Amino acid sequence: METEALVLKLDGFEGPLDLLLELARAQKVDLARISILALVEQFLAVIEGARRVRLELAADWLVMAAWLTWLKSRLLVPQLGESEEAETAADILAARLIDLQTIREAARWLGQRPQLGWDVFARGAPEDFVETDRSKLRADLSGLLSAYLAARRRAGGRQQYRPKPMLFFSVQNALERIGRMLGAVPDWASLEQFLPESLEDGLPRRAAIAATLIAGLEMAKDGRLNLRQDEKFGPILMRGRPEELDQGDE
Amino acid sequence: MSEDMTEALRRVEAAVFAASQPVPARTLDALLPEGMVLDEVMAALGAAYAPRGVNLARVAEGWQFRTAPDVAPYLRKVVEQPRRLPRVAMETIAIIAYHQPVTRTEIEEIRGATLSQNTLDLLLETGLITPRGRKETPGRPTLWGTTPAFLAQFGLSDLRALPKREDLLIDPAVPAAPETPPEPPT
Amino acid sequence: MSEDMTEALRRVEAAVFAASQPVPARTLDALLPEGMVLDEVMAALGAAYAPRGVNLARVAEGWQFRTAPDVAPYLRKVVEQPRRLPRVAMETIAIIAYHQPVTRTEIEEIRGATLSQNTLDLLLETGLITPRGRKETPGRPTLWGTTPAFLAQFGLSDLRALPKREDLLIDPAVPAAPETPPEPPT
Repeated sequence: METEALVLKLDGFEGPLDLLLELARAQKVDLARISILALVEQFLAVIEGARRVRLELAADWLVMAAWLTWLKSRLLVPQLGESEEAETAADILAARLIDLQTIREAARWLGQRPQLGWDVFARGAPEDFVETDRSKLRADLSGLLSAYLAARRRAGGRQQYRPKPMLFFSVQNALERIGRMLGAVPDWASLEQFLPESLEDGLPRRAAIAATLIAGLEMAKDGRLNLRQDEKFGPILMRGRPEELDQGDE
Repeated sequence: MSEDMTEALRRVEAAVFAASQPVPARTLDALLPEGMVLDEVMAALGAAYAPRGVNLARVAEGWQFRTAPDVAPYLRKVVEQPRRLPRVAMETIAIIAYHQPVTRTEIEEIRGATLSQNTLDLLLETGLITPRGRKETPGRPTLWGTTPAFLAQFGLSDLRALPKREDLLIDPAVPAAPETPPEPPT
Repeated sequence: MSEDMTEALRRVEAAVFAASQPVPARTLDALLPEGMVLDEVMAALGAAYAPRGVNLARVAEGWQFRTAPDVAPYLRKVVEQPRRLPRVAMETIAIIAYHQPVTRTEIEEIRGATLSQNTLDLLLETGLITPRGRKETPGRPTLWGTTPAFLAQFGLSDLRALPKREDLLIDPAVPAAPETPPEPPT
């Protein structure tokens, strides 16, 4: 009856060795003194039972069964002249069962330890006192020099391909021109009047307007002229400061 | 208690308390006032915490504060917990602990069953085992060993704290009284 | 101290210790033995920890253990991680070193690329460069020069210790092929 029950539970075993250990423990004696012969017979009975109910058996079960059948025959009939070999095999089997049982006990011992994260807990919000100091720089002189060379070479390389720069009316030009013209224009005059003659339309003209405005702002900051714009986008008007005009009059 | 001892206790207490991992002796030693002996300080600290809800434990070659096992049922409501390891994983980690470094084939021979990918993945994922080089045999199979996380997980100071194999089998019929309160049904 | 109080202290102590966040009052309240008042328990816990290396702190969301402020300096460990300057910054500082005092526009002309405000900010933050007045041209642009910190950083006794430009640019008339990969478009 016990065997029948085991057959149905064969899937529950971790393999033939697991079943053998279970059967050995059922003998309720010290594992070192179990009857291997009785164990073998029980195992084979379970396999027979499994075959009777046409259970599909995995290869390792059949291999173990075949080996145990061989072992049983030698243990039963020592006259075959291979009794020593059979006894060694029986000892090895017993030793393997002891090893497995030892591991089972070790696993159980570990399982009974208070486990971290289940039975005991470590600090949930650890504090980190490590500070990273990133204030220092990793930079040396050779790096500085090679960076300088790289910058100069790149700029040098680019200059080769730089198109001839267009000559625009510069802020410097505008400063001179306004300075010259202010005395000659007594009242508010629009910015356009300070532009040089014969400007090409488009970029040259726009550049000249921008340069004149910047120059005008610069001179206004220095107190040499006044600027005025009566409405948004309306004409910008310029006039020399009175003292400037006076001087111009002198 | 001497003033030095009070100060020493405050420093090592703070250092062990602040860390989530076991703190090694040399780290703590560096914190002590001149002339103090670490073992004495740690013994005093352990004694001070013994009756409390948080205890000092010697684990994984260092010290760590851990909650007392008997308050665990209350904390399980507060703290998120990982799942328990299944029996196969427990047996496999036991084999690795006792036989390390050990190959997968050797593990399978001892258990008399194949080692599933799931179990290996689980043990690696939990950080309890790690490769320890390769065995110089045909195929050069990977050797496995346990990690400091294994020691921390099971509250072991080092591998020598594992029971001797002979002692495990003394009377397997009568299991030792569990150190922990019975688990609530899951 | 009553037995209930001892037990209450152990539970809340363990809970606050193990939690990853400050523990709110209602969570702790649920852990107390019947009839205990949380405020009294937390006051007692706070008092027990007050002289120690770790203190109980009341924060907005609840309670939390924290290292005592006077012990923290012992635990502090400073790890130096010097940072590298980006290539653009190195080139800029090199140009400033050789051409100082120099305006931003001049730097851009020498490098043949625009100088981003980020790079300028970074260099100012390192303390390697400093404004050196303004150039008396329209717009009065800022002039840049190097600082004593620059000399210290690069191990120079003074600016004359920099190699001469002629020694570096062996044949400036013929620009060599760039050693560095082309700049990525910015």
